[in-house]
Amino acid sequence: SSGTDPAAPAASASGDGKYTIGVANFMLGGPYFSGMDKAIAAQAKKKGNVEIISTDANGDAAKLASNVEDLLSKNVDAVIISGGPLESAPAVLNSIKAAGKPVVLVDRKFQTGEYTSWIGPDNEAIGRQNGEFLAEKLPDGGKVGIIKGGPADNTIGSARTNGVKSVLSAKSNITLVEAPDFGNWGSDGGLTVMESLLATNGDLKAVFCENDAMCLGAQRAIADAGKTDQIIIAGVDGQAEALKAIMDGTNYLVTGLNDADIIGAMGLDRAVEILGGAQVEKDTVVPSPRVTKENAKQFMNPDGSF
Amino acid sequence: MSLELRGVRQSYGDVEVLHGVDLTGRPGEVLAVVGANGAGKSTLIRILAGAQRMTSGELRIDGERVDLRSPHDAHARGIRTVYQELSIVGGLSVTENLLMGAFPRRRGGLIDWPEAHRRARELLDSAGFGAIDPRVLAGRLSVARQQMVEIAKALAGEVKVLVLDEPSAVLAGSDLESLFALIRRLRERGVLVVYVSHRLAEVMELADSIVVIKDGLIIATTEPAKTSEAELIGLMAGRRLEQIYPARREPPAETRLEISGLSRRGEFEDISFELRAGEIVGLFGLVGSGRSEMARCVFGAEPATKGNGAYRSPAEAIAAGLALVTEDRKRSGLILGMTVLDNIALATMRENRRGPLIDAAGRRRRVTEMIDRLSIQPGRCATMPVGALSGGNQQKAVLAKWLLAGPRVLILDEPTRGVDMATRVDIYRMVDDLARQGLAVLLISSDLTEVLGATDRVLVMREGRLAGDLRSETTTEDEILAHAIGQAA
Amino acid sequence: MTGHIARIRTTRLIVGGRDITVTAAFVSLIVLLVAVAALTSDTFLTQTNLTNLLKQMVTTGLLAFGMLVVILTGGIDLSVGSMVAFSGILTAGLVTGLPIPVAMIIGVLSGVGFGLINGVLVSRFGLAAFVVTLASLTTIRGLAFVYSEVPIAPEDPAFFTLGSAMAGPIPVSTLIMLAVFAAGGVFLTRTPAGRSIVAIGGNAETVRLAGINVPRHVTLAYTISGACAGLAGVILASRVGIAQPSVGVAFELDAIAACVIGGASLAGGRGSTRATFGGVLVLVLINNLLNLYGVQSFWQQVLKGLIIIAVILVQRTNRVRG
Amino acid sequence: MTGHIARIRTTRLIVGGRDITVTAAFVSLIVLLVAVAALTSDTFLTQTNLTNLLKQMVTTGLLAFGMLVVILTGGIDLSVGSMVAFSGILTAGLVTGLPIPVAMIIGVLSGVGFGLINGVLVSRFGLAAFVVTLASLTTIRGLAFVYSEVPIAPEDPAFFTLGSAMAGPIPVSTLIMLAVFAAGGVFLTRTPAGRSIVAIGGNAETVRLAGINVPRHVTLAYTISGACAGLAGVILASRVGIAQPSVGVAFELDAIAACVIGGASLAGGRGSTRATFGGVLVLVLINNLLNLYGVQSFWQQVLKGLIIIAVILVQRTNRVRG
Ligand SMILES: Nc1ncnc2c1ncn2[C@@H]1O[C@H](COP(=O)(O)OP(=O)(O)OP(=O)(O)O)[C@@H](O)[C@H]1O
Ligand SMILES: Nc1ncnc2c1ncn2[C@@H]1O[C@H](COP(=O)(O)OP(=O)(O)OP(=O)(O)O)[C@@H](O)[C@H]1O
Ligand SMILES: [Mg+2]
Ligand SMILES: [Mg+2]
Repeated sequence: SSGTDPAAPAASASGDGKYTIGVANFMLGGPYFSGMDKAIAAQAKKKGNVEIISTDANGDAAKLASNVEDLLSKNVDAVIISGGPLESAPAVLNSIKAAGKPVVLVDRKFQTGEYTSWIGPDNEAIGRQNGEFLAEKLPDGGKVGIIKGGPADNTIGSARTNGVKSVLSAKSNITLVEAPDFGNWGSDGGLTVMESLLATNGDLKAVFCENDAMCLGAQRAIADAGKTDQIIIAGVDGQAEALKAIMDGTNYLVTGLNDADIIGAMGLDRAVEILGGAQVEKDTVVPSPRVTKENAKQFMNPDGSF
Repeated sequence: MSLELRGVRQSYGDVEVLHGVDLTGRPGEVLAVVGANGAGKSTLIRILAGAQRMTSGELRIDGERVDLRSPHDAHARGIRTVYQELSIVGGLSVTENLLMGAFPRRRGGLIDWPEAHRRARELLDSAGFGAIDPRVLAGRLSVARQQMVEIAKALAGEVKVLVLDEPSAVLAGSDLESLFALIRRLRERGVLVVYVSHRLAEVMELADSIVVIKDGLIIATTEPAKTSEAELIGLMAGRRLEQIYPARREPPAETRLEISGLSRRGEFEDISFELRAGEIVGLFGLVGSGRSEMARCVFGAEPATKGNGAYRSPAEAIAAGLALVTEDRKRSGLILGMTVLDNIALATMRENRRGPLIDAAGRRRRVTEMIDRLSIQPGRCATMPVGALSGGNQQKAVLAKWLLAGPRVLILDEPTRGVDMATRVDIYRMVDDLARQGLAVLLISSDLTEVLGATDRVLVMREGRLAGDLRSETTTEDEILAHAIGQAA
Repeated sequence: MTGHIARIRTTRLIVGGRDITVTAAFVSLIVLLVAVAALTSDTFLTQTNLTNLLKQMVTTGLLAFGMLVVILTGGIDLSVGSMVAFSGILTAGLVTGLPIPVAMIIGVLSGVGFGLINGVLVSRFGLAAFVVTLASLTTIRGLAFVYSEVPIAPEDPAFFTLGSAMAGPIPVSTLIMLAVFAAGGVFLTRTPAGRSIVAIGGNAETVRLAGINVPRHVTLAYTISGACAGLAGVILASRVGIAQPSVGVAFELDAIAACVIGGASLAGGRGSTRATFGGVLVLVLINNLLNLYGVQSFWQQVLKGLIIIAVILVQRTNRVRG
Repeated sequence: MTGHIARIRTTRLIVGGRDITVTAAFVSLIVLLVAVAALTSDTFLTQTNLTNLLKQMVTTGLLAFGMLVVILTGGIDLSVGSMVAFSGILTAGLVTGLPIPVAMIIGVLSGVGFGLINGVLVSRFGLAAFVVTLASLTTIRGLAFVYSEVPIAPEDPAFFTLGSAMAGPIPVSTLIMLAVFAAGGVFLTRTPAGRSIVAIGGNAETVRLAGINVPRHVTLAYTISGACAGLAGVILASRVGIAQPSVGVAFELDAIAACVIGGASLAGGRGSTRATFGGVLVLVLINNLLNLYGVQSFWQQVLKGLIIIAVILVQRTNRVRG
């Protein structure tokens, strides 16, 4: 189904051209997610006529449901959900629908349930893009390590990994080595998993991590093992430290931009458009440009929240 | 050092338990404090030890008024206390228990262990407890040995006043002799010894002066030469006790418990005996002779390695009509944090139900009856935590629990330890009544007089084996002891 | 920590069926929280928010009751969060082939099964509860992911009923939780098994010598905790409409906190259902208030910790005076 | 659980300075793990893997030692993971303005400060250690995020030195951890303060009556744990090269597991540094082995839990026989 069933375009509840928009974060305890929350707030401030009420469910799906009910009881005009690792929340979407309010999903597209509009990245495409890059850089083939994030963000991660795999497994001279343990999306996890991976596969030529934070840890492990010249690194997200490492010409060669600032801002704009009665696209994929040494500088945003 | 208490009052919450106590102790004196359970002896002692601050009144040391703020204060002034309840840390070595807080150190601040063990050795030797190895874990020692460690611990440093709260309750035989010898040596050195005990024979033998405390008041101050055990008992109980041990019963009837060849490796071996309905059988032995272990094994609390007649679990034993009053009420007799009601009803919860629920009213009635019957003090204690009762009353609560179960065979392990004379008499009478109604009783005791007076027959254990089976009517204390130490003719 | 306090503390218990741990100060504290909330926030007393509160206490409430039973024996159950996840994902996975109620019952039973295993390891093998349940926390979480790495969202809207149905103004799930507390209170104060569980925490040896089967009762306690966790998992999945294997991380901490705020002793033998329910209320109220005031998420965490400390300080002061 | 086992257990301890908790069976177990690893995996004995092992035990090791000290008093410290995060992010934040060693010392001191607060709340105010440190777990985590929501990566490569420098084949960080264990062993067995801490866990009232300041020693124990966590945080940040406020979740569980696998009693008074170190080894070896065998992550979790149970079963069987 397409965006044929947006909630009734609402004049602002108070009728003074001001909107109140609720933001339901599933979890803020990660730079990407808190960056998203801030980007939404910043964009609202820019608009001037939008007030934001932000909530955090601390990773508890039931709490997300009550937070949303909370927002609805405060009579917000629309809800933006930053679902993070949450796969779906049918009950939440149902209650918003029952209240007749529009809902915009940012970053995470829920698997089930009805929403008004979604803005986010195509994780598989980011993975493919990384895969293609690695294939270019490894014309002679070799072993490529994969470090997965793990449970909390599982399908996002596996979409990225599947993207990489779909490209690289077609190359006969490339062997993929998936680390058995998860890096848990953090630099410390990336470091330990990389260390173990190096113990079993000292001849890796490249490593792909499902996000930049893990890559940054992996980069240290590679440096400690004295294999900086041997192994190249590919990540996802565009975390500031990763961009810097890419810019500085280290063995961190590429990342796929998954910009919380852009997605957050677009999410807010989208909500306001809907409230203004505009017909909007149901799903919007935010392109995730490939970031390498050549173009990294332009994505470095000193004011960015992520 | 002389010690003087003036008008000491102590309240717990709304209840005043000491109502203005005056007491004087002089250097080189053994001052005995006697009184019924719950009279306030331990409370008085906690005040002397600085562990409890009196509600009002004063303490004078050598005429000077002092305020003991903490046990440390009292310790620093040379007042040392051995409490009624053991306070050994089982997980530490004897040495550490003895020297806690005062370790010898080497340069650099580290503990000098060889020196520490040496000092501990010295301390034990000087107390006359040379049989204890300071290097072993205190928790591995028998209760008696632990008590001796406690006493030795109090002797470290300069002692001016030694306060002993029922130190003899867990001691017997030569251990007891060592303690008496120690007390006499201390007296000669000018130490004031405050001695609390329910064993009046000891008191008469040791004390220079005796104070009798009743319901939180000193009601008499006297000397052994000027009084008698009977008079003391009368003062404490507020009534005269005609006869301590009941008259003999009818000859016993059918066999209720038959044990044969019972062994448990390392603890006791080849024990055979039988208990018959209407019979009270004493079991005497020196500390460590394995009596408690044997009783626990019969009751199914510990598995036997060989032999017949023992039960496989406490549940099975109880179902067969056995009851075991264990020797260590704190560890295995009571749940200190629960109410008297819950404790007394514990073994009979299942029997007294209405549908799936406990018959609360019936339970309360039965427990209250039992509290009255054993005159557990204070009388309205059903909803008090059992831990707030005095030691002797706690012991009665354990007894109440088992009597409520209506046993056919009752095993009592040191049931009168820490129990005052009047209550003892009550317990003997009650046990006698039960025996007359057909109960078989095994009475484990380290008190020779009791073993002889309250029973029909005495079994003696020595080093884990049965060393004698004597008729109470015909035997003597000397004969029993001779069997216990292996010098029987 | 000090003996003095410990001694006084032990005087507060479930006494002969009467629950005296819910002190006046504790009740006042809850009333105060509610009053402050009602006076300072327009939203607090709205129907929506109150319903919210009622729904929010279901998971913590169920887990806290099960935890209380385990804590009373002197044990602890760290694996409840993982059992929530497992029972939820199992139920959601089964509804495609089985009638919903059957699937849900199997979900609850999975908790019962895990609880049973925990209980047997602790009671029969004499292993430390902390490590046993820590190990099963890990293992059960792993099993949840092995069962399904990805979340499962049943299609049938009837799956949502349990979690979202209302009985008048009160959510059905809240009623279930309240019923568990009510039945649990009767169990702990009025039945031989319940009293045995409390007594075991006080002194297991005494209970054993009273002819009561200690291992069986300890196992029962862990099984009850498992059942509560299983039930919580089913309700949670139904409420959210989707079951995730990653749900429930650190849920055990809130459950334990609720018990301790309610005055339960982790050494066992002391604790009450009513006061534990009070502890659940306090936790849920704190969360709700911080949300209503719009306190920023990280500051919420800072404050939540501080408030919990303040609450147990109040609890303790009162207890020592009493 | 049963009195029988409890009684026999208390016979294994630090006696008069000699540490007898490391039983033959436990040593054999570790030797067995190593032997199996060496025989079944080509990689295990490689230089890289051994270095990995040495590095990976640093954090768990440091936290486990601090935890042991707290556990000996009969307490627990759940907040160590949060302290790791706070000290790391604080240090990384400070290096821009301060010399690196100073920043690192301040990081360690932040742990000392939090530990001190935990200790005072537990010992002076008599609050339950579990809830106090659960509350500070929440508060300190919040503070770490308040300090910096985003990771901080210091530019100066000297920041990495502490975490990555090697002294011959052995990482410097591992040497630091070993030094902490060595000094800690001496502290616990050979100094009056250390012995007091052990004794407090055995019977706090007796220790008080012996004129030893119990609250001060309990506070010291939590402070030591805080210091270890602070140090672990600084080393971890230096090793990863980037400090994250989200690091360290559930680290306390591994630390506690190491102590208990090493035979420490959560009731206090029993536990040893050597056996705790053995516990750390067991945990690190399990992780390493599962990785070397390429066991998939979810199954790793399942197996890890089961292996921990197996290990404590072995430990316990041996203890009861001994
Ligand atoms: N902590 C407490 N709280 C309330 N009441 C107490 C407490 N400690 C003692 N009591 C009460 O004070 C009274 C005196 O107790 P105390 O222990 O001094 O008696 P005692 O003379 O030593 O008795 P026993 O011979 O049985 O040891 C008893 O009624 C007891 O119940
Ligand atoms: N806590 C314990 N741990 C290990 N062994 C113990 C413990 N308590 C006692 N024993 C041992 O068990 C044996 C018998 O103990 P106990 O002294 O209780 O014997 P008993 O004949 O019952 O003496 P009594 O009843 O006079 O105390 C002794 O060898 C003693 O060392
Ligand atoms: Mg007394
Ligand atoms: Mg005995």
